[in-house]
Amino acid sequence: MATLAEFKTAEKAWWCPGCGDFGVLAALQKALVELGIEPENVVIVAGIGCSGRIGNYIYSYNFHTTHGRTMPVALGVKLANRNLTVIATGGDGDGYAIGMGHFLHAIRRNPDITYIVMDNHIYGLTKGQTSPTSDPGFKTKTTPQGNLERPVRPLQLAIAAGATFVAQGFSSNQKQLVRIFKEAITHKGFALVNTISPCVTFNRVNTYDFYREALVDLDEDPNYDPTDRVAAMRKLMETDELVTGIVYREPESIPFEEKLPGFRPEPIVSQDWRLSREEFERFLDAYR
Amino acid sequence: MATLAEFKTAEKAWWCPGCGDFGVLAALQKALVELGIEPENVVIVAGIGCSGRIGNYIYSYNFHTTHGRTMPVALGVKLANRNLTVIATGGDGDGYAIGMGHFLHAIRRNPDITYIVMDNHIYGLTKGQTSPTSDPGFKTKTTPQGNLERPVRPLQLAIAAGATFVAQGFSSNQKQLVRIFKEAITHKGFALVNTISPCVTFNRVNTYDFYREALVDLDEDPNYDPTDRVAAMRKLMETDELVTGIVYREPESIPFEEKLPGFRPEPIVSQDWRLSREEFERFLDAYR
Amino acid sequence: MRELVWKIGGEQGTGLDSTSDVFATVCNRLGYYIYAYKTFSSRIKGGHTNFTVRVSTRRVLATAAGVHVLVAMDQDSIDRLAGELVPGGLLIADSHFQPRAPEGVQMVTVPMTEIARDLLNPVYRNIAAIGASAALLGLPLQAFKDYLAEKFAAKGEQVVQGNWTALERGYSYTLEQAADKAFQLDPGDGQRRLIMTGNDAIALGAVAAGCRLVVAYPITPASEILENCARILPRFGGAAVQVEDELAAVAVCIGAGFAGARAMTATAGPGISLMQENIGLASMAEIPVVIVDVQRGGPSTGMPTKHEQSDLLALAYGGHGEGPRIVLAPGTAEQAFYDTVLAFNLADNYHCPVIIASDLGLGLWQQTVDSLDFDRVVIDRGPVVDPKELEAMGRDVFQRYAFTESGVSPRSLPGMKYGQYLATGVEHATDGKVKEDPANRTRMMQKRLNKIKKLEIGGQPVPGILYEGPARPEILLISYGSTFGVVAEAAELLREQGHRVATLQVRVIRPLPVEELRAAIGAAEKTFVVENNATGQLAFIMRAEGVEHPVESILKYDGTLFRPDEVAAAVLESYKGVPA
Amino acid sequence: MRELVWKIGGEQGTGLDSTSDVFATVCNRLGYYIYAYKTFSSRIKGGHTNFTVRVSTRRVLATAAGVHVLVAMDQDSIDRLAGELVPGGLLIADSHFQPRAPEGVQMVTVPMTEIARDLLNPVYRNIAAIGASAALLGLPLQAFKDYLAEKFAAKGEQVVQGNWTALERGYSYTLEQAADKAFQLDPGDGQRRLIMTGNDAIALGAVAAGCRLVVAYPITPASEILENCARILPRFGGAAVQVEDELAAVAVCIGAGFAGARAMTATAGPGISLMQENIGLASMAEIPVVIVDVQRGGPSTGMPTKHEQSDLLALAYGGHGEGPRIVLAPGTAEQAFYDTVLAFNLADNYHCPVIIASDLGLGLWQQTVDSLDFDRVVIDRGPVVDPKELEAMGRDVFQRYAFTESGVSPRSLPGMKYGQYLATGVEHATDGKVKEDPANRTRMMQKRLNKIKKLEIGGQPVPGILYEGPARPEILLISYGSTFGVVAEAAELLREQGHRVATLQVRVIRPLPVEELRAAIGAAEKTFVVENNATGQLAFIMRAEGVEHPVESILKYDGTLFRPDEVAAAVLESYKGVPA
Ligand SMILES: Cc1ncc(C[n+]2csc(CCOP(=O)(O)OP(=O)(O)O)c2C)c(N)n1
Ligand SMILES: Cc1ncc(C[n+]2csc(CCOP(=O)(O)OP(=O)(O)O)c2C)c(N)n1
Ligand code: SF4
Ligand code: SF4
Ligand SMILES: [Mg+2]
Ligand SMILES: [Mg+2]
Repeated sequence: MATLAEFKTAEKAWWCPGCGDFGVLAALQKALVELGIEPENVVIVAGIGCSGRIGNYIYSYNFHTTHGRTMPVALGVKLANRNLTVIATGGDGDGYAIGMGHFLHAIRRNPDITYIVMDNHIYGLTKGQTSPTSDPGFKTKTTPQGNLERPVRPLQLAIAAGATFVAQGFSSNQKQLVRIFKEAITHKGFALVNTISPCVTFNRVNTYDFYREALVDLDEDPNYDPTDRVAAMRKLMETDELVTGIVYREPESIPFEEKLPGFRPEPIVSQDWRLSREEFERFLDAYR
Repeated sequence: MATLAEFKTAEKAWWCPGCGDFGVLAALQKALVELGIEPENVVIVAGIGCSGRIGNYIYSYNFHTTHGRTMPVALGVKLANRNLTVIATGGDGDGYAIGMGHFLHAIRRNPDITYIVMDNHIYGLTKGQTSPTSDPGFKTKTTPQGNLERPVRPLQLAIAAGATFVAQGFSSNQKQLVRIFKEAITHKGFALVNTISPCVTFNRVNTYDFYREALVDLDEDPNYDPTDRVAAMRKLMETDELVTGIVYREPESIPFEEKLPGFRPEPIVSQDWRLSREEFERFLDAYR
Repeated sequence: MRELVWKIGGEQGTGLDSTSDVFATVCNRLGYYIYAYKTFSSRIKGGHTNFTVRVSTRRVLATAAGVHVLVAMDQDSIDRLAGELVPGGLLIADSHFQPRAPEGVQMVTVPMTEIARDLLNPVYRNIAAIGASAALLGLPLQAFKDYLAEKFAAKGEQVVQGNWTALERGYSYTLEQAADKAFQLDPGDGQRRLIMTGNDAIALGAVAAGCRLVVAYPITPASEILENCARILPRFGGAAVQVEDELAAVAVCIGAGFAGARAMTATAGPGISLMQENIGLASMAEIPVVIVDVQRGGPSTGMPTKHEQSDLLALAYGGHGEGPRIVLAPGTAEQAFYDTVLAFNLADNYHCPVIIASDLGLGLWQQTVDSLDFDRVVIDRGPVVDPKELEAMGRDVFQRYAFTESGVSPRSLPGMKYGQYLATGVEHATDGKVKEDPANRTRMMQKRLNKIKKLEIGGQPVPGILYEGPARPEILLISYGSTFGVVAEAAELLREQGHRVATLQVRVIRPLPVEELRAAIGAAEKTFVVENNATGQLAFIMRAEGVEHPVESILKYDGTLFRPDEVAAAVLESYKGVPA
Repeated sequence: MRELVWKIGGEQGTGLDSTSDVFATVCNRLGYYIYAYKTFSSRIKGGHTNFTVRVSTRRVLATAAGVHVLVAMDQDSIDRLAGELVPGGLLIADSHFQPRAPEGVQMVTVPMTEIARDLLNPVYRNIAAIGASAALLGLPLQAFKDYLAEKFAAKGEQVVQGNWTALERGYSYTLEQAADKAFQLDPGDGQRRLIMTGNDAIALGAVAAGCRLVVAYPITPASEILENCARILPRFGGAAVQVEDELAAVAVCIGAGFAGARAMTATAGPGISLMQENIGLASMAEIPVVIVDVQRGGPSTGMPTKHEQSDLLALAYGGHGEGPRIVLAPGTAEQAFYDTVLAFNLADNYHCPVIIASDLGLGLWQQTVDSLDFDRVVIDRGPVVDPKELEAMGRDVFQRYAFTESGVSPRSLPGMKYGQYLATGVEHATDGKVKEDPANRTRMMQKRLNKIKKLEIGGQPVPGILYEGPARPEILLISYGSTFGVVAEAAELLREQGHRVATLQVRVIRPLPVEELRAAIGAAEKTFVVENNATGQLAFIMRAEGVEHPVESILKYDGTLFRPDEVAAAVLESYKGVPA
């Protein structure tokens, strides 16, 4: 079984000191170790953004895609090799602005992929523009007089789209985050973990302190039932999503790849692709 | 004031006999007439699909865009000329598959645009493939063994995204549809009207008869309060969206273009664009 | 007669497509060579459509100059199409609509609607039309009966009998009226060849090549590739997945390619435009992916149901920045099949996107294929590191993007221990890590761009052109895609007029076979490039890539394919006033 | 001395960008010509960055061959950059990090960190560095004081005083140590010129041209255009809107263009790839739209912070199908301003997309601009029908896509009675209705493609090239974009060596000024095309478009701009072994 050291790369993480993404990286590595997954069986599919660098620091197979396309790339990896643990990661811009369509369609499809969004309510890599999760009134380089749009509420959208696993973590609550990641990875189907990951350089509003005050831990609420979809939605609407923990989970979730007709349990990559002469001829018969 | 005849074009609608889109066309023309809007002040922005032809049959300004891009095109029209009545139309594939991202971002932005989706749970124009609203198990050319994905529930998504007006109509219930269209058009902000519009050629499951049975009319329910967001969401979750009527409406909605700082009430197109010599020099001073 | 052209016209959505398919398939089974094409619009029901089937004793791959037998299901079809009849051609019309034939046209009316009404099913009208056609073309009725029996076997005896009755009544009624007028087609050779479209051939080629994931978004005229695969792939443990758009479609395939599977997407122009960014990702991260473009009228939505070859520049050079792409251009269904197998082998050997530039004519029209050879289908998975060697190396040793002589670096696949690396669309070092240093950048750019300068598979060069005819021709006709068959026939027509003609089909658009083109054009007195677009894109690329010899473009961009006689006429036109 | 080069290196995120900006702006105010550029990476904090400012008494628009004064804020900067110092060049280093200079390099250490510490604000370290630099370059301190006072006026007296103290202490400390070593720059002419980047100039040009909607998605190196406009446009009743992606960005602009406003989007390569489909829509539906591409290293994400000119093919021909696009290529901030005004006028007059091909060097580097002329800014809204005439016509008479001699058809705008029409990306008739008939298709394609064959505004042809130098040169250097300034200096260098050199800047990439290029190249003994890409895209396009004369490509694609001496050396290299 791999150790934490084995999941690290020689490269030093290049984020700004204090960036929330450090915590996401640490928790993810820890979760993978605790789950006993081997590094060579992990594929991190990352978007473009500060957050998208996360794959550079994990000793796994890593695919740094184009901005916004993590979801379809991750689906392709999973369909090609069902044995892999596929984790998609990226920023709030990557996932909820340019990637919004793919995000919701991935949910509808429900492949066995974990999606970790490192949500800092800002565009970090491009140096401080409004993100789809930015607060109303938030001032950035592109909204010097304040953001005018209603923020994306990813957890509500996910539930409305039929998600089978929806959670929210906070980069500085490592213990909970590791637990959530482990549950998300073991969930059979698509698992969204929106992870609050403050940007200390460009977002002076949604800070660690702000979240420490604001977030309510659902996991600690004995009356909260994360398998009740309607209740989950109500909770999210009432709290404006300022919660952490596992918000919703569908126990009977069947992943997309298990539903595909005729799709073999053996990964495509290790199958013998050649047709027999008989198969080939049977094929051609349809065109005779 | 324009008559119904004035809203018609010489072109004969080319849809299959019995297509639901005829009803949408008729109701929309009627609503425009009843609202006393002049044909030259209406812009129909249509997507690609059978539904996308609707603009061809309305004597208004019409823009037939590329597949999936009605939302941003309509926003551009509205921002250029705030005096226009801008109505975006298209199919379920156009709006909820390729156009999903734009759809939700349009809602967040809330410009004063009406969006009529002609939802037939199928791809009509490309001759019968699965659409994002297709039922699970529905057999089409691309899912010969049945659709595996959870259908898009546009009304829930819209509410989760912060929509200020959400309604559902049924092409064969003209009276209600005209009323909904009128309310949607007069709503100050983005108004979604998902309109059930059966495809008689490629969808033999979601037929007129099916809907006549299944749909519940919310407008007739005196206990239903369309200004209660949480209740609206619960209702949609419970009924699986098999409802018609105005599902949600936010009375205080302020359209995007009214929130833009400094944005003039006078349409851009009719403004004098020249800078004065003084303005120009003041401009340059920042670079001296 | 060695060839007859049959055409049927009527309303869209009335089953004429399957009528034409029955007619073409039976003729194919009789041992004729078939080329079957249609005119249609985006409208689903209503509006005119027509189907043409060339039935010949030799291979034909181009639209016909005239029609021998025209079947009209409405007056509109007569008005539109009767002018295409050759002298002596026959018009068959459903008597139900009281057809009026233009002056000088011989018409046979057949009570098709009545026949169908008697049999209580309106689709039999079309079957009666086939019976009538068989009579006038001198084709054996039994072959049609056999095929219909086979086709409707699952629907039960009664349906088969109904079809037979309609067929026979159409046949005998017509013979009674016009036995004297009937054509007599030379008998077919009875060989059971294949009949398929380019879209069929590409789906088959993909499955044969080991592709187990076909991921696409519906679009005319490419949808059939996804639809075919949705039927076929589950039988082989694979999957065809319709996704939310083309941005997703190509990205899923790239993800699968990274993980080691063979994946393909198929689209038309609008989808290609949307895929440009991710095609660049595959170029940059050196990931195999196969993309099919069935070209149609552009730009924008353009003419979705009309033929064009106007995406070449977009396919070969359309993305931002500069990365390797291979572009193949099959001209026949047979070539499309083998090119698809080749595309996967090239992708896996060159680690880059491989695009198959098909077109509507090739994609949708049915044609006879002599045979497809199982033994020619070889799967060459290209350079992949040996997992054992990797393990022996230990951690952090393997260099995914090692500089090699060929520019191709063996890859590891997820799951292989110590093969871990970063695949990224950002510039990177040999280990995959982001690196923007100038010297590394220059070398990496050269590595990627140079690796596709010459293509070979299994030590064999991939032919860039197909040349036919004399070595020093008077006239050289250059084609690609479905103009291939047109140009072959145009060459015949010109030869019949005493010209020394050669033809050259460009099989690879990128890397363009510059030397071969130079040599061939250099040896010809006059060269014509025949293309279905407005700007002469192949000629443009030829000049740009360094084929400096002057060529003349013959262009057509009205949504229809060239007819061979049009090409021949354009060639002769260019000689006018010029001393021979 | 007539020119000095100043450079500062340190860690990203430590405020060096604004330090360099202060230095460059003050020098500009002193009446020097400035060219200021930087090296940076995507990383936000940490990692090396450096800024170079050329300060000259004549116009300079290219990176410098050597550095006179290097300010090092860390040892890393010394190690990386000291090699760039010219003989006699000076290194200024913060004494805090105990700098070690390489052998032979003269170093002056200044206690910058201590000065800042005394003043209780770490940013004063950079101000102290400026003071030290002023001392060694022989620049008047007062000018810096004035500028800092102006810049920090809003922040209060105390901040201004703090800045002044840091500045003075850096200055006097340095003078004491190294008065003898200081350079003496010839005095500036005191003229107050402008200093701006290409991105600044484009934002200004757009507002001046009447653009009231700028809609974009952030991307390096184009974001500043949106950000600038977000500050400026609200003052003029317009809006800058950040949307969800580039697909949306260009679509919003097209919607606005249809409705009669002037709208612009700005992006880099990845965004251009995503916009291809909708650029085709604007071509097809004949809608004005202006698109800026600030090119960076490609393909895919490529090198987001590095310069390149590799999108030309994508810009000019990258979409599926064939439609009109105009592509302008400014080479200086001044040209960028006027080209942006021109772009809007062309879009409104030719009813098609107009693309401004900028590049990272032009977009981000600051340069001195002599002045921008208010009177040269003319808004020409192009052919729009008169609403009164429309009303007089009545319903269904107006033909939006009427065939005209120029190919451009006057348009109506929503709101005009009886101007109603259908704008569509599908092929259409003159009234806009969908029509796929072959004859109409051919004519419509010709209408759209031919209208941009020659460009003119207000009866004046739009110059396609800018030629400087003798009419029959020995050497002709062709450039575009920000290689313009490089080539101008390279030509000087070559002239100094006795060569007869001319330069030609290609100002319009599409429609390419083929005749002008032919004439110029035909008259030159030898022609070089200087480009920052790997495949020689301009030369490729020139050959393709019919400029048949041989040219040599000088290419660089390592993410940095050419230095003039590199270009000169490459030219001379090509003469080696060739008898003159
Ligand atoms: C197609 C495209 N558009 C724009 C960009 C520029 N870009 C890079 S990252 C980014 C957004 C970063 O924000 P986010 O996704 O929230 O990630 P963060 O940096 O905050 O972690 C953008 C717009 C790009 N790389 N590609
Ligand atoms: C980029 C792009 N991809 C695909 C298509 C092909 N296409 C045209 S309409 C359509 C979907 C039609 O379905 P829908 O939007 O539900 O409209 P309907 O025909 O059912 O009214 C598709 C996939 C296209 N025109 N452009
Ligand atoms: S800019 Fe923000 S998100 Fe990016 S590395 Fe720095 S702190 Fe993290
Ligand atoms: S195919 Fe369906 S959606 Fe299209 S016109 Fe016919 S009935 Fe309507
Ligand atoms: Mg972010
Ligand atoms: Mg539909």
